[in-house]
Amino acid sequence: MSTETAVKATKYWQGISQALVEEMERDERVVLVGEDVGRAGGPYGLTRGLQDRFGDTRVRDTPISEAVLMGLGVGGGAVGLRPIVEVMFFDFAMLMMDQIVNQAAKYRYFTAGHALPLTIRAMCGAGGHNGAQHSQNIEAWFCAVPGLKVVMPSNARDAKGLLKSAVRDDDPVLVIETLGLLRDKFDVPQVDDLLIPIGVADVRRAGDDVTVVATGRMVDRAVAAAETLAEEGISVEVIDPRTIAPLDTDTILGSVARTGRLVVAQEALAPCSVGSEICALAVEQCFAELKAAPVRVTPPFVNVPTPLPLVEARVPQADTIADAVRAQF
Amino acid sequence: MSTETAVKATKYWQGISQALVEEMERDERVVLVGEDVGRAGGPYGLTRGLQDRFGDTRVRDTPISEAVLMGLGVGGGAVGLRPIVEVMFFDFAMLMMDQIVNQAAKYRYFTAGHALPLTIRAMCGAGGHNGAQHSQNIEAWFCAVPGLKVVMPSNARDAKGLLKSAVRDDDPVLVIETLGLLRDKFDVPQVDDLLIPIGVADVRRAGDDVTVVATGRMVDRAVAAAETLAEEGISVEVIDPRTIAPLDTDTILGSVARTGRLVVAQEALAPCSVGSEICALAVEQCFAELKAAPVRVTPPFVNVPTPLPLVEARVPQADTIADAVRAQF
Amino acid sequence: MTLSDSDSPGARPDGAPSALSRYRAMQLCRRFEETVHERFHSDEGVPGPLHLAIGQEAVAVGACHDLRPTDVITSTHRGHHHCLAKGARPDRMMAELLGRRTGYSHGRGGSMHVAIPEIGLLGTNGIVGGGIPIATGAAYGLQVQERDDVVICFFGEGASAEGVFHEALNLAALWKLPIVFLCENNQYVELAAQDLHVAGEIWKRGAGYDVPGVHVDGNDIDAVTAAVDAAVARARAGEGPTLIEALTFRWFGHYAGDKAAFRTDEEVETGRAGDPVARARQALDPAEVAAADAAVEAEIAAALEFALASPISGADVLYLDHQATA
Amino acid sequence: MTLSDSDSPGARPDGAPSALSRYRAMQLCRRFEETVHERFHSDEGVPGPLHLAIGQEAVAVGACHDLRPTDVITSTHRGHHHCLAKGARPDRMMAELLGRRTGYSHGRGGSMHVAIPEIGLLGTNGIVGGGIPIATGAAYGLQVQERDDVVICFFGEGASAEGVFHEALNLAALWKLPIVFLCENNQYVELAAQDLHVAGEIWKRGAGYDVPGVHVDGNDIDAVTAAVDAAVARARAGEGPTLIEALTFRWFGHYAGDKAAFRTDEEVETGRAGDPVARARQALDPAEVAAADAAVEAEIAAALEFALASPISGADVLYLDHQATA
Ligand SMILES: Cc1ncc(C[n+]2csc(CCOP(=O)(O)OP(=O)(O)O)c2C)c(N)n1
Ligand SMILES: Cc1ncc(C[n+]2csc(CCOP(=O)(O)OP(=O)(O)O)c2C)c(N)n1
Ligand SMILES: [Mg+2]
Ligand SMILES: [Mg+2]
Repeated sequence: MSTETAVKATKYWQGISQALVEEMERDERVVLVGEDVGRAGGPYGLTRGLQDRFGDTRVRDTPISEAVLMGLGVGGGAVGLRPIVEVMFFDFAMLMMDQIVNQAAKYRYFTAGHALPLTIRAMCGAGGHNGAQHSQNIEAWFCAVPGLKVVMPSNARDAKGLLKSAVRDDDPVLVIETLGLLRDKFDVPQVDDLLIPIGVADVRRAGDDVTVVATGRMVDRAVAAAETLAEEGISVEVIDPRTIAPLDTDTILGSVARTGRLVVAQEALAPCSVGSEICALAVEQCFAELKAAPVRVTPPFVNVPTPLPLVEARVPQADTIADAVRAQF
Repeated sequence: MSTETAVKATKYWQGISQALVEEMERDERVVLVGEDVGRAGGPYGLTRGLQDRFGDTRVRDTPISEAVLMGLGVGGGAVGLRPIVEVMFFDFAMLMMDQIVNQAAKYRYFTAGHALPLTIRAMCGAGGHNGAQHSQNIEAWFCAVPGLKVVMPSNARDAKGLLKSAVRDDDPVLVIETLGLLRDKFDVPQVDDLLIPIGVADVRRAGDDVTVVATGRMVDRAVAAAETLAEEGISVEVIDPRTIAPLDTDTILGSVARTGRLVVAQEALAPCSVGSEICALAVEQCFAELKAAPVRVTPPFVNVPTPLPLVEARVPQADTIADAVRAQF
Repeated sequence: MTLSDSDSPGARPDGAPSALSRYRAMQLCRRFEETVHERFHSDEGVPGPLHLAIGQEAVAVGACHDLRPTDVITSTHRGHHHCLAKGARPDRMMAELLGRRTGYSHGRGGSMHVAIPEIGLLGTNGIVGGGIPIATGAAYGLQVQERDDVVICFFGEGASAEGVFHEALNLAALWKLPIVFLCENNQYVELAAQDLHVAGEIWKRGAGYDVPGVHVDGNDIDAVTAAVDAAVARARAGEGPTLIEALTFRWFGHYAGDKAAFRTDEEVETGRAGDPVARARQALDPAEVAAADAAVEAEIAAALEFALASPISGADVLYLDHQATA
Repeated sequence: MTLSDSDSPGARPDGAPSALSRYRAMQLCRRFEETVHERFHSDEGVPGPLHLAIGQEAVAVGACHDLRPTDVITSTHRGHHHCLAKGARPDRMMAELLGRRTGYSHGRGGSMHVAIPEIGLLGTNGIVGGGIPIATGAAYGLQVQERDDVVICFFGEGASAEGVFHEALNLAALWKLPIVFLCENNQYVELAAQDLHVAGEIWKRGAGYDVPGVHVDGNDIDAVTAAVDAAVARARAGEGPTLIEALTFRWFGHYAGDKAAFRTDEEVETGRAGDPVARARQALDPAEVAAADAAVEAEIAAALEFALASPISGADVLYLDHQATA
């Protein structure tokens, strides 16, 4: 992030909110549909004022009908809108899988090249206290589907810039936002049109000894771990992929090839995850350079509980990540 | 597979059919629900005769209502049945994700220990010519869900023995059958009660130089590749995990630690797949023993086409697997 | 866990004439929720979301009071009253909501994940409409086993927009399943009024499937009881499903803490005026009411005491109950 | 692909009086499907599944004949007639079904994956009910853009059991979307009769949402035309959705090759007796019919020739059209 441009402390939810306003102002084809996004201003308050500003047709409250809600995005996008579909909790995407995977993702393929400019905003419950059906990190499912792009902002700048880029993308993009970050503040550069490119990872901290790839809530924990480890003389490079499908393999694997060590930290469970994919790619493509076994730092393979203390007891902390890094040496 | 017991050449679909009959005979709590499973004898003819034999309550045709179809298994299992839910094409599970992942998989957790003896039989369209919405290998999605077991029979013996074990299991088990294998013949041991244990991999061919882990239609192709390579002096160990969640890591990683080389062959796409998981586990746990980079042999990251020649042009063949093995040396 | 759920003090007929018994059950629901609501705003608080059904007690009690332990219900995210009416123990419910080791799910799940198969409760649910397919499956299971038990499937008017409602109605009608679809219309759907959610009238949708549709005052315990008893009798007799819409009113916000500021004071006052507990109370002998109220207070006090005396759930509970083998 | 889809010979009114024009469009559907059906059993065959709509032509043509290119439809797994009636080119359709490079999806998709947005065809679909949410979304899109175009959503009576049908009816009614839900009841659902699938009557389900429900003889082109034209006018006027159930008959098995042996010969004979094409023919001047038939034969012959002359799709088509950047 350039140090010249002025920055402003902005909450994660504000970044999302600003992106929505800017894109709806810029392009009248952009619409927002979802449950309670309009009259109520959104379950998280981040769409407050949008309906007054853009009208109740472009900012539309839907009944609790997830499959058809996603269909609004697919069909609307097919006839000329650039729809943003809000998924109140990422878990509810389980009621939309056919529309996302069988319809939206394959639209360009079936139509032999027609665009489907659909943005799906899903709020991942990680960090909340809503229990096992409202907190699942199922991002890997979508990363395995041709025709879908998947981004996962870990801060307000990316929440804003990636969403704006998603809305302008001519293919379906799934934007996974994180509940546990909504009220956290981050520096956001004050530029006219903040666009974070899809497919480009962010090197949050440069380092030489080990590469830590972290997503979502784990990114700042990885940075904190890196600071601790710096004092111990371990130079950690922290990479936030930001786009998890397609992965920015140049940046990620380039770093691994240089450091020879890889730790992946995520809130998703280990099996068949983005972390699994990054480790598999690293060993496939950087085998000769590896000095230690790439490892994944994830929660244990159990359901997400409701009480916050138990939620945090389950997920990796900065210390957990630091320990995994130390074990590389 | 013991060489003493008599074997009989049996088609894959017959193995499934026999398992259904035997388990429904054995335990009257076992029921089969699905689309056209009863009166019509099943979309693939493999439930023919079952309704006459067990009645139209225990073998029940449902309307085309996938979410509620899966609910029949969850609710039925909760009140004392041992339901088998047939999913005509694995892709249609996308309409059942909430019932499978949010309800069935978490039933024991929410009830603090009550069993849910649910068997889900999903026919994966791999090898068929039904196109991009009827041929997807989405098994990895389910392998990432606590509370679910996932098995993937690659031959008639396992199709029979794993299904019988699934029906007797007290937790939800997803049995992924493969359309492209239905009419292939395999030796099936003629024993009273053929049970293939869940969680135990099958070493299809012993070898010393390289471990090939293959699933579904890739298993026999891996064995064919192994035979070719034997003539070239490469000794290949071929492992069929059979259960892909939880993985039999003792067998798989034990083999990798011994051979020092790993090739994973699957029909599923590469990203965040079972293959990714096996490679990640191998490098995490066998790093010191690895002599070459573990690799995945998968189709390219594109949709499944309809015409069979294109379907086969897209998926790995025995030669593809053999080449990947040669590249390990 | 050594506590037995077989004889819950919550809602089983307790020998008293049933009008009083029903009143007592409603009062128990009311006081239970008022108590957790207070806790929610206390320092220790409740470690999860709370969706209160205060004002809707007559629907749960009218539907469940006369059921057998072997009958089955599925509840929703707003289901404390359903659970208690079906016989859940207030003490273990309270413990679950307060995140205690003695809760029904070891204090891991909280309000939206209370499931007690041994009393026929197949769960509150975090997924709107999530209980509908399960209820349908349970009814199929009862039918296969040739039991004359029934299923009551609770859902809100907002949930009626989920596709599973229609799938279940169609299948239950085709199979003549022993189930009652009970739509608890509390006039609000999350953060807004129901006008955004329901086209036409829900109870009228039965006709399209040849399923009887019934509309009832959900604040009148006797009316709910009569409607449900008839539907249950029909179901037990193998005559198939009934769709009942019970009109009631959500007294508070969507969740504890939500002010539901979009509602006018008049709107709320009018709505609360229909208080089903007060209505039931009027018809009873004040002395009996006083005794019942005292008994409920004692039960609630004991439940809270039990919960607070129980250990707060620690990380060990995270690993329990994922598989038989685990 | 240089071919233009703007002026398809398939179904746009071609100057002839519209009864004849409709007849010609139905005959085109009939002959197109008979032709691919023959190919299916030939040596070269068709490299994918074929679901034939022979006998159902009046539903597709009655619904689509008077539509504008800017109007939108969603079709099903059994949708050749919908595609042709909406203006798809028989030659490129034929090429797609025969797996040729010149097909609408480069011969990769086949019968269940024909989607031509430029003529308002948002696709046949391999997922039963899969087109219903898309149709609803398209209607929303038209409404946002304040176009007076409409959407026709085709689905079968079997598909009516999918939850999305109900979700869509409710939402379309709430929003007064410009959409017609057209249930094409061909009396069979895959490998069995519809008695296993439909409780009550589908067209009656509209009432529960305050949506007009209409029942029409799907083998009578004039009746279908009248019913759909009225519903379309209502939709264009912003008055909201209509539900139409058109009763017709599936002449063949579920897919080409399926004998549908469960049907008695009488059943099939009686069903086929309602032949919508023959019925339409009777009302017309034999000379005009002969001319129309000849024109259709020529068009089908040209389409087949075009397809057979086109290269069989090779592995290169696997990689096309996954992303704008790809
Ligand atoms: C599938 C799904 N969609 C959305 C939600 C979010 N949500 C929770 S409660 C609720 C409103 C439900 O309204 P209603 O069915 O009327 O029940 P009530 O809250 O009034 O008791 C919504 C939308 C959810 N939990 N699950
Ligand atoms: C979601 C889904 N479930 C099941 C199927 C399998 N299937 C294909 S066609 C069909 C029957 C559809 O019946 P109907 O809607 O009446 O259409 P018809 O075949 O009669 O034209 C079924 C069950 C499918 N393709 N998609
Ligand atoms: Mg409500
Ligand atoms: Mg049909």
